[in-house]
Amino acid sequence: MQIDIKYFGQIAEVTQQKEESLEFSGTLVSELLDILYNKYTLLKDKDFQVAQNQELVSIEAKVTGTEIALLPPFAGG
Amino acid sequence: MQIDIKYFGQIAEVTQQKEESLEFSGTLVSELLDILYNKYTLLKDKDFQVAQNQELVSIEAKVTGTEIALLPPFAGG
Amino acid sequence: MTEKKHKNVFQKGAISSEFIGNSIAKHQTKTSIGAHNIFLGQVRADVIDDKTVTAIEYTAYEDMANAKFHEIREAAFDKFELTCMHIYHSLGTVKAGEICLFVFVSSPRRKIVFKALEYIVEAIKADVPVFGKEIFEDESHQWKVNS
Amino acid sequence: MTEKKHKNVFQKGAISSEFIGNSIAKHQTKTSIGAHNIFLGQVRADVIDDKTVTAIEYTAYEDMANAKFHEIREAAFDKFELTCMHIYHSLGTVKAGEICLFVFVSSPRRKIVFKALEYIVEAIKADVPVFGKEIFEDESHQWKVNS
Repeated sequence: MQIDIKYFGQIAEVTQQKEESLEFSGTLVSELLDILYNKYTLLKDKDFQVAQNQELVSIEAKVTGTEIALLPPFAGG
Repeated sequence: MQIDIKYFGQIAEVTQQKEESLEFSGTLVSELLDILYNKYTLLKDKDFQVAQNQELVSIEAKVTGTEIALLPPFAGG
Repeated sequence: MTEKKHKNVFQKGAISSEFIGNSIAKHQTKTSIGAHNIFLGQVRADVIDDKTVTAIEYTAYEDMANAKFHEIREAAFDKFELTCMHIYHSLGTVKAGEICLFVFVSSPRRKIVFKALEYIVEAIKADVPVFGKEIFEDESHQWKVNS
Repeated sequence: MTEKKHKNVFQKGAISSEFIGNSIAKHQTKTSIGAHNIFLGQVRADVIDDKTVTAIEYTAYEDMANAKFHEIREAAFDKFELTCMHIYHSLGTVKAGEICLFVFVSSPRRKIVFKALEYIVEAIKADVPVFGKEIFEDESHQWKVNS
């Protein structure tokens, strides 16, 4: 399936883009991350959480095909 | 000795003046209050604290001759 | 007799929103500040026995009150790591909906301002000799008591 | 894809003291209010390895952030007896000394506003996907992390 991935803050610095679409044939968020780690080698050093459909999910969650976002530490306020 | 007494808020309503000087020959705040209760009969029904020289004192305190104030409940803010 | 030697916290009448805005603006040169916390007391149009409060008329034992405000300020600076602190209280008539108390604390860190502000406001309510006459529409009144 | 359906909390650039003053003024018609509590987050000119922060550049996952702000607002109204609540956060560049977060709660009673404001500010810091790039004088940067 086609997955839209958004990158923010220091994660977008690593990926050098704010979003992209990827063709994904796996099941879990962790598998999607493996693809991204492979593509962006610096990503492994970064601290981030994953949101799916605007809710934080664990890497064991299933990818449902909705929007995925990689969120670095929050710094609001 | 000559005592300056200040009245505030609803206490000043009862005494109908904001301050006065009284000749006082006693020792304790409670004795001074007895004089005032005698002079202002409605004062007994009122809730107030006594400050001497701008500090709250008990009615068992000695009158030192500095300023006495009768303070109704505080309502700041 | 104690000399009036402390900063005067009292303002005649209501505290305006422009005054508060200006006070905030003045802190923008203090770049070690990370968090401000502001308390505003506003006069409520309480309904008591079918009559509505239209204003509070504030009086105070001013010298003692300013001394108490000073004590509260010193204690708060001792207890909390504050960059600055400002307190203003109205005297005279403040209409319902208008502001009668403005307390403003600033610190590098947010957790401190929350604790400090509550401490200061509670101390003001408990310890400062300010008196409030609640005026009703029909010009009758009752005396306010802090709870 | 979730539709953008929540109130937009974000403002471009710093939050001005005039804006805050006006916001306070608008509450003077709400005469059931007795207490306001305002939190302001201000950008600190922190010195890190001899370099001074001159500004923070804020970005956010805006749709999710507005949804989170909405959740925080609903939870606060459930927990606390509030008359009103307003939250504004900056996006883009906010210079040191300028204000990037404005949270405003009002209630008939003061004890409630203290609890509510702290609850809301802590929830914003913890749960809202906002990102801050601290810009130094030499145009280098580091990424801010809430503590």
